[in-house]
Amino acid sequence: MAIVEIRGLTKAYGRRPPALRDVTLEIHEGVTGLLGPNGAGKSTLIQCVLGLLPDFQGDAKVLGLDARRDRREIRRRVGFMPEFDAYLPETTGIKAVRFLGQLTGMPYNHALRRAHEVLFHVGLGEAVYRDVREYSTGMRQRFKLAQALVHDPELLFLDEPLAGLDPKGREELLKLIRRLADRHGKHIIWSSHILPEVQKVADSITVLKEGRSEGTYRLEEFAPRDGVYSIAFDGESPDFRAALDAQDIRVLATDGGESGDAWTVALDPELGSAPIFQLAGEHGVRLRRVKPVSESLEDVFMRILGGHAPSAQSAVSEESHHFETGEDA
Amino acid sequence: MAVYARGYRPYEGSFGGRSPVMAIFGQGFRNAIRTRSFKILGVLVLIFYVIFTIQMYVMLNIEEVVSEGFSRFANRNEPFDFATYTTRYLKQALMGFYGFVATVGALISMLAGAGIVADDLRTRALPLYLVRPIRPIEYVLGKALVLPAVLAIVLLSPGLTFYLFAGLWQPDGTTNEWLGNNVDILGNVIHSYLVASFGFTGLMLFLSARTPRRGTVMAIAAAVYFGGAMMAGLGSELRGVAQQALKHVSLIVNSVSAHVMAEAETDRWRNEAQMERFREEAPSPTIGMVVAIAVLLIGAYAVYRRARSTEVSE
Amino acid sequence: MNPELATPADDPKRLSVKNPPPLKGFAPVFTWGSRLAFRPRRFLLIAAVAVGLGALVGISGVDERSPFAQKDKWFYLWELLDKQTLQYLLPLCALLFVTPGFSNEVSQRTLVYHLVRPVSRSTVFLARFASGVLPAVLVGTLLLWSVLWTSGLSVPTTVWMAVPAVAALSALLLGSLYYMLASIFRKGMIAALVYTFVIETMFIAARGSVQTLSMSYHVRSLYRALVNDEFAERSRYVADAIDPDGLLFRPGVENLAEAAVTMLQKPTYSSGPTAVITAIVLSAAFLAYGVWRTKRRDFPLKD
Amino acid sequence: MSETPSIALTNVSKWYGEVMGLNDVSVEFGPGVSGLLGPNGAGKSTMLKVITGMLRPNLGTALVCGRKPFDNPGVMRRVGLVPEQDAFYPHAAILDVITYLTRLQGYDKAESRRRAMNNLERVGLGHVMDRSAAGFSKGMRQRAKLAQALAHDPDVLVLDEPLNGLDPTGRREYAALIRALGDEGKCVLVSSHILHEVALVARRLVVLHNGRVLAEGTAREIREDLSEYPLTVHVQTQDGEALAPLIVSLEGVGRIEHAPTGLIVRTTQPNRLFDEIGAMAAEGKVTVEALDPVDEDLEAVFRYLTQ
Repeated sequence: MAIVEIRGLTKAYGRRPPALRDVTLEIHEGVTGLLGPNGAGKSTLIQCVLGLLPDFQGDAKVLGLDARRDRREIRRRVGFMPEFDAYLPETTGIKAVRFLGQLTGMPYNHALRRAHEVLFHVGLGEAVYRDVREYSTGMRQRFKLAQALVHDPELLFLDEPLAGLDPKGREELLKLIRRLADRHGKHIIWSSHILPEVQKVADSITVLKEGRSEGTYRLEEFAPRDGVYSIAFDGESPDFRAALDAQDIRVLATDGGESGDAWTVALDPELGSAPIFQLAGEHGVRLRRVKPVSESLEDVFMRILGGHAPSAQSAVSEESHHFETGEDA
Repeated sequence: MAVYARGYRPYEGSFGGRSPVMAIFGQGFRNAIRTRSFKILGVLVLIFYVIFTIQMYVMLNIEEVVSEGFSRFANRNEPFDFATYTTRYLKQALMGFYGFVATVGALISMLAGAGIVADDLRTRALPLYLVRPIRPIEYVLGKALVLPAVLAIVLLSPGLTFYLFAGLWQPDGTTNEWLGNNVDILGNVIHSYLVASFGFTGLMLFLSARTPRRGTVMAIAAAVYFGGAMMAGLGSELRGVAQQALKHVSLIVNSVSAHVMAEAETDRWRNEAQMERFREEAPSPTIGMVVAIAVLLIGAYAVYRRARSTEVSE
Repeated sequence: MNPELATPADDPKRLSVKNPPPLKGFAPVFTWGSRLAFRPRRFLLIAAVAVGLGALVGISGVDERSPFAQKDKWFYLWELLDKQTLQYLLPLCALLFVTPGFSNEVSQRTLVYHLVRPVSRSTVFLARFASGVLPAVLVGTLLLWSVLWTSGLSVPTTVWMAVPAVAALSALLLGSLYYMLASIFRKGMIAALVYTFVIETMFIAARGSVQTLSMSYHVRSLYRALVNDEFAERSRYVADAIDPDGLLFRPGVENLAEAAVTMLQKPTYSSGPTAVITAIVLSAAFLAYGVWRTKRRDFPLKD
Repeated sequence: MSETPSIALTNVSKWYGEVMGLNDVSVEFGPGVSGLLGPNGAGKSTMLKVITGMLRPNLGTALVCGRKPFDNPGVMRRVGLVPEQDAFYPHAAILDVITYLTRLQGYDKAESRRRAMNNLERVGLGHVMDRSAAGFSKGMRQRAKLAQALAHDPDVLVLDEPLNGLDPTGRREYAALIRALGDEGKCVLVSSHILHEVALVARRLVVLHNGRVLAEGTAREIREDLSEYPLTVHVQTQDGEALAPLIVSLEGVGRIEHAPTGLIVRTTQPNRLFDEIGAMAAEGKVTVEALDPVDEDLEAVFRYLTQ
């Protein structure tokens, strides 16, 4: 069953060009990355999925509910974690989450019990009795997640959920959210610009561009790029590079920086990585890493924006690798 | 022996809790009465209240004082009894009390109410509300109830108890009769409270919904309250249309106008001409109420426009 | 992004890290500040409100119950300008235009862009002050003129001409004080409001030389010095009331004003030049303190 | 005064009231892009504010191109800053704002305007330069901040969380621009708490934690210095059984695990291991499909450093 089903949705604000034009898309179970450049219409889509949009053209169903008529029921069953820093004035974490639970219709005692539970679950511990204003960025992020979970929604909308967190916190929260999807059957829409993280967490992605849908793709469809390796090495590079060129091994990208000792190379898939080791041995280059590269979400995303849908056997596109430098471009 | 499910658990309780209006109201009310300014000003009102109660007890129960009061409050050549004495005394006391306490009420609404919507804007809590199943109007109602409830403590309850005390301190068996004959005093107390709470609430809602900064809200509210009082004072000294318009611009003065009018009618003005002139200069309670309701509607609409926003991302 | 649009490299002379001469960069900051201060919507709104307030003050001159106004509108206007207008309304112009100059840069956090430019902090501080003074003077003048215009009296040219000077002195003196307050307190506007309506009022209410502590004393001194002759000559009723035999008052003599003032237990005002010099010295001191604070202060400019 | 752009901090400590911002930090930055990495509250912003003269260090000295930056505006001719604050004048067109800010660098009006337009065009805001930044998206404001930092062509660039709020396309373009600036020989300092971002722009890293510098160098250099954590190398090969006995006696090699895809080797002397495997693979003794030091990347380095 599609969690979100949108048919021909068009929404314009005033006389400005429409924020969404004739968007048709389906979002399925599991974790879905919602991607798109700034101004692609993501925020309008968020409003629609949250049952906030009163008038638009087309049809939209969220959790099987009509996004125009059942707006309040949708909001009861969807949780939202905004991108911006948000908290409640002059309240402790526990009171704020309890209050927001009450706004969802939960009776006081249930809301309080539930607030304790979700705040503990997101790892706020003793801090729940402290004023939210005293929270660090990471704690506020957890608080925002807790408030989105308090009413046990079926669908969670997370807008840049890891913004402002340090690497350890990102890792923790990412796992926690992934677990919500895996073990507790929550459907999650994850809107973010940080594609490596989306790639880690999402099952599929939905791409918007300039108010239009560019389709929904399952991440499993992205195949490894045969014969493409990422290599790292110590030693002189010009000779080595010449040798690679001579063997028809193309250097697709070099890691920026002065010595350029981390490259992405492509060679005949039949041969495996053996020629690289051979040439390295001949030129006194010490290989530190030789690793097949799979296509990153970033590459795929760039290609979708460029207008080509990803294919299972995708061609290597030079211009879309993210370690490009001026000389290679 | 059992190992139960750890980590996240689904919620199995109901969603049939109280209306969100009550939750929003409760939250706002608690935040408002917890502010230091409310506590300090509340104690001030309490002190004032105790003083007035003691004075009233003395004026109505100590015989020498009562007889002296008779000569002060009675007009010549009119039949005068204890019930009329009480009425006149109470009307004057109410005017004195509210003349001061209405200003304190304005201060309370200004200090404790500045953040009522502004805080939600500043902390961006508003989007957190809006993505929940509440209607914009429920948010407006919840917020609009807060200040009237706070003001009921300082503006309504003292007047009601004064009225009751005056009735209770009547000679045996005449309490109900006095209370029945003086329902207009009760009406004045309620009128005064309604004008104050409508006007103050409307102003604070309006300002608070316009800017996320409490400081700005307080500064503008202070300017409106005290500037309005100055203008109304100035207006009452002018003549013609300017006078009629300007004398109603103060929310504080309007709120006590019912008491002022009641007191003036007791014994201050000995002849009809003077009374006529007074009516011209003092704000009219009816128009005061109209102004207060208009301000409340404007304020509520400003909040409604905020609550109708669907912006939940940047 | 178009990397090929890179700006061509500068000639190396520009990479000198010598400190710029004092007040280098004053002009652009001043121009920018003026542009912000003269933002049409805000400026016109404030000007309209100022004219309206002035008109209210002017119209209130017809108040029938004031014993003097009934008989002597000249005297009433003379006093009215002093009491309400110079004391409370004129400072509001300085408050609205001068105070926010620098503190808005801090609260909007746009100061950060100035701190990483080769412009000294004192230049930015002073230029933003200067850019606020002109609009304050303009609006102040409009306000006072509106009082004169609506008073219904044929006010002599000397008084009309005195108004800009008084408004300028007020904007300079009170503006610099507010500006300094804003560099000390986080809520500069509130501090300035409290100062104007509480502390000044206390000074004014006091008797004797305590009054000279109030800033508006100097402004009012200038006002008195410039217009006393004109008003004294016309305030016939008061003159007659005080001195029916005409012993004290001879037309055009200064002590007419003094006598009227003594009657109302006013302090003696300082002379025009003294008032102006004192005001300039005071504002220089306020600004110097502000500069000193700004130069050694940390500006973390947190969100 | 030095000709090459440089930043040097010597024993710098900075606290706000009693809250520690920086704790005895000594570090130098020369030409090229350097990344400043650390969790929230590690002192990154404080450090950048000390460098740009917004804060005066309580102890120690900060030098930018040989001059103290605090209240020493001359040195700012060579400095450009993308601040963390999301601040712009709400009532003025972005072109006018940047023209004004460039004028403060000492250019005349026409030249400032030309430079402002040029740089707005350069960061991709050419089509909106007559609009106020108040209506900009976060990514656009980020670009506008870069335009004002570049307009006077400074050779010391301080970028505080520059990639925040940008979409993937913008991120990529912005990162390429930063790298290009570093390659031109400018001293570029980029702070971030997102590892991918730093990896995208900078090779040299300075890791900050609790106000202290924990490490500096490239990710690999730092990794090599962390000798208490042996490097885990995943050797993907069909010849695991043959390879294991050949490398087990190598100096530094600790445990070897057999995995379905090959061997997982832990070693404190990875270079010896790489040389050995490289030689064997080159000679064709074993077929190595892939060689992957799994905890040499930035994430692992950061994890070990802050443990």
